[in-house]
Amino acid sequence: MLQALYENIEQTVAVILFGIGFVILLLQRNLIRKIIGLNIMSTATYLFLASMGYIHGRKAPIVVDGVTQAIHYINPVPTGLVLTGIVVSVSFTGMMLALTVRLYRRYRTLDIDQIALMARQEEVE
Amino acid sequence: MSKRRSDWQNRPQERFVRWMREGYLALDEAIEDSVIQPGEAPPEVDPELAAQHQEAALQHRHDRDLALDRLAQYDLYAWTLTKGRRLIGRLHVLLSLLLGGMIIFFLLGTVAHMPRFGAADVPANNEVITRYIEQGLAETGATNMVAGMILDYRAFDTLGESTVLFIAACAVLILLRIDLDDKGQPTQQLIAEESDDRHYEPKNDRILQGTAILLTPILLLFGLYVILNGHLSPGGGFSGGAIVSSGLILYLNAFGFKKAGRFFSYKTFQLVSFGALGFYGVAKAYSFYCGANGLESHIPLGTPGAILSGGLIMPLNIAVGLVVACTMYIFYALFRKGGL
Amino acid sequence: MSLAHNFPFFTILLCLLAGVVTSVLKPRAAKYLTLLVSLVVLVLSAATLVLTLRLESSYSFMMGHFPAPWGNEIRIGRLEALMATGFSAVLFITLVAGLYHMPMFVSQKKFSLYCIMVDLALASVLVMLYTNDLFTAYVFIEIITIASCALVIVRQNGHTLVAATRYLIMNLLASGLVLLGIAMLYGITGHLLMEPLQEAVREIYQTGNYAQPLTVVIALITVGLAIKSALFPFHAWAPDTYAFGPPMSSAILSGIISKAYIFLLIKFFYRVIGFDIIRQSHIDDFLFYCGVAGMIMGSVMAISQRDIRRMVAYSSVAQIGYVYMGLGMASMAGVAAALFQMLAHSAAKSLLFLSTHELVSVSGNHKRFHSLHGAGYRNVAAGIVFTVSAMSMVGIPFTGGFIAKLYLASAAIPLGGGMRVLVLVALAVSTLLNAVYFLHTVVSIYRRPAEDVLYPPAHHIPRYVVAALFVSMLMTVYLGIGSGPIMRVIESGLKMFA
Amino acid sequence: MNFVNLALLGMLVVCALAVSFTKNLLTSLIVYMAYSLIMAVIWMLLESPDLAITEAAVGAGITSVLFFVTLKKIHALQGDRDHEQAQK
Repeated sequence: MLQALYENIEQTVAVILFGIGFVILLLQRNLIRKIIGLNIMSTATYLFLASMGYIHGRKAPIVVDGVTQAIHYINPVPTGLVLTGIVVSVSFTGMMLALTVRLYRRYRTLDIDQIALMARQEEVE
Repeated sequence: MSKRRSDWQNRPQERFVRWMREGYLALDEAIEDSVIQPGEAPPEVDPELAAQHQEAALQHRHDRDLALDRLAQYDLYAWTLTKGRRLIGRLHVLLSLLLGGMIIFFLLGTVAHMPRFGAADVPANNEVITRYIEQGLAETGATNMVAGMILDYRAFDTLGESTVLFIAACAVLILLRIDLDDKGQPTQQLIAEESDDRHYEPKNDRILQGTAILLTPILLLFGLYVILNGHLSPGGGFSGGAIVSSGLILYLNAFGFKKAGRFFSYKTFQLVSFGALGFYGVAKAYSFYCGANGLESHIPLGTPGAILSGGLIMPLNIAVGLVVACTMYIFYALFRKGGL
Repeated sequence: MSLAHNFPFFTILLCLLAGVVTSVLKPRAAKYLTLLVSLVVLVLSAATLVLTLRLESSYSFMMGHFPAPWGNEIRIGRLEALMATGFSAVLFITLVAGLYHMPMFVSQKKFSLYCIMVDLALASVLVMLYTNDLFTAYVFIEIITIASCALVIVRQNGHTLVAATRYLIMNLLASGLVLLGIAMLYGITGHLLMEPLQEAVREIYQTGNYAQPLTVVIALITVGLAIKSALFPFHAWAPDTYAFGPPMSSAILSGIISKAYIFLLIKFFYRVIGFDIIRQSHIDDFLFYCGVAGMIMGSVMAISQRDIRRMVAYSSVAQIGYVYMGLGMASMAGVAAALFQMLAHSAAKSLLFLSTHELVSVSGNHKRFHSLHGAGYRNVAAGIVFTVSAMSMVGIPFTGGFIAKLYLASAAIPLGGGMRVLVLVALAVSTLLNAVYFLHTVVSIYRRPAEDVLYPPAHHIPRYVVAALFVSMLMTVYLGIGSGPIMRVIESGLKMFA
Repeated sequence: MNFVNLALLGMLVVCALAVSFTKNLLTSLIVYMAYSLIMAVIWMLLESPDLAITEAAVGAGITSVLFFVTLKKIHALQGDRDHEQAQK
């Protein structure tokens, strides 16, 4: 099993990063760190996805000198998918940060638990 | 009437509800009874006083209601913040670590069973890929197969992706944009934001401005190069747009909103994103419609490798680049001071 | 291929383009454009439904010049068309009945942005109904996540911000799980399109290579979509989001968007994996027990609420539990019942949110039950509509909810002993609990108000709003009376679906 | 090549852990920037130049700029004490 994990080292690291991002997301109460955790989680997924496309000894999928045999190039599909993913995750980051700014403007703290408590108190006031 | 009401209250269903609400309903009733006292507002009092009385009664009831709520909700929360805080904190840490560990463990077990990294015989390396690579140049006219794939073969995904950016920009606009008031004058909040924005910054930083003068044109040119060569070399609309927007952000930082506002206002954002996304949508709609109905689309593919080649890919890259640049710039401007 | 075959594509594109065009429009024009678009989508979807009723099997529509495994494609069958028609009808009625009170929640200058969100949410719901490609589904899931978050935060107060943050965090977590699942599935099969995926999955099932990753993939995608549709243990984000957002947004979120995720999950089960493998992996049992727990716990939590909108929000959790229970039976009848429940709940829940708002607004915006006394007299139309939709939620005969429960119960009959008893007991208990809190509310809106309490003067409700609410109410009643044809469409659609 | 790859992947994990354990928000942000840059290099090693350029421009560039401007908005850049307290 360890041998298999070592051979798939990219995916192994991606999975570990996914777990770390997940734990940061759950444990950190600071919103900014939570967002960083989310970003780590999504990049880990992209690393996992991109490692599916790599094939030893082949080149990036850009046609050079008119060579179009499939055995010369790596798989372009994961690259395209990850490209989409990166752009999606930057839009989410922007949106989460905007929410953070608004929450800070209102409650003057970044601690999500305290913010929730204050909102709760506001409700009954 | 009161007898009927008490009968109704004694029904099992009502009693169950009362039990569920831990007796607060009974308190509600008590308040209600204390508020409604028929004899209290005699009919001959002048109507204004009666209205005041009624309003006071409503307010009183509302206040009592809130007080009860505060009691009900604050109890548990107060406990979690004081005595229960450490216990809950520890429990949370323990559970999170356990969950994270379990996720890592299970996924590692999965990774060990996944196809070998870098092998040529993985399932992902199938006939789909072969056609993308071997026919891609002839069918899309793009040397960069990734660009050909995301903007021609799987263009619908990319349309969705540009829409994600657009909708995120709109959502951030909802959250952070501070509107002018009805007369078109800046509101108090906007002025406060602006002064807050200048808080740490010298107004005209010579070093920053000098660097910006030097770097902005280079960044813009490089961004344009990346966008325009998207079908020939790595890059394309997304990365090029981000580079262009970083040039714009640098300019904005060095010279302030007034100067940047001369060429980029909210109107510009609206028009550019409308134009670019509209063009993207219409162009792709035409191509999808032709493709699905078996019509010829009459879009020349050009000589592969030349700058004017790849059919719709270059215009689409430009559209995507514009959307990305606008979105990123407006993100930045909105974060800075809630407007452009 | 005739012009009518293009209609689903037109609806998707129309919504996307309308979203883009709306960004440069004035608020008034934006409002009318949104209404028009949802009406056109309704008409075109109905036409598609008529077309697919004539066809023997579903057809696929190429998005581009390249056939399926290379290009994107959408696939249209009876079930998709039925759902699209139902959802766009619900959306249209919600817009007609809800847009007039939106100025209370969103400033005039941000109103066109709100309309963009509605348009794009409809577009992505349609794509999720029709798509035949997992990655396209992922991209549009992300659009819908942003759109629904923005639908909530247009009402800018502390609660909506906190609720939206919670919503976004939970949903991004779920998106991460879904994407990881799709990545793994791509790694072990090499496809993203559903038909080749199914072949590859069958092969994996037969040869046993990569069987362990396949189980993990099923778990990841199921849990991800379950979080997004607020299944019971993952529902933490739902009540606040539904209760504090503008009522129209809550109606859209709970009535349409959460159903779109479930439809995608059904599609994933049917078209990608196949139910025999689902049964093998025991994911269906997991969904079944979560659904049953949700039915009971959602109702219990709804009873303990003191705020009418939170009560309605928790009842959503309970109703989603019904859908997942039907899905967890992993049989044709169970899934058909779940689909019917989706339609019935979608129609009734949007009504419930809208009429609740009307009732609250004639009671001085106090959401406590005793402030609502007599609200049914102050606003007669809203009272009637609320009563009927509450009856549908409880499952009183002649409403959609009753028929849905009946189908769920009859789907449980062929199951094994323990499960059958559990389904029947859970249905009975949950109906009882629903009755407790909904009938209590209905009784309290028709109780005589205290004589001396001064309520604000009832604002005038436009006639068309009342008309829209009544049309939607008739829809709920129709689902209860004329359920036969709809159920036949669902069953034949499910046969075409796989 | 293999050694470089392993070192980069190891650094990724270290950066991800460091984000969580640093005391100061600004530090964790800079660590995250480093994480993105390493990721860009890894894309390059995986023969995906498209991803490398996009990650460098979008992930390490724009995302970090957005994070920094947020930190500025919430007055966390000058590191005054009560904010540090508020974050804990």
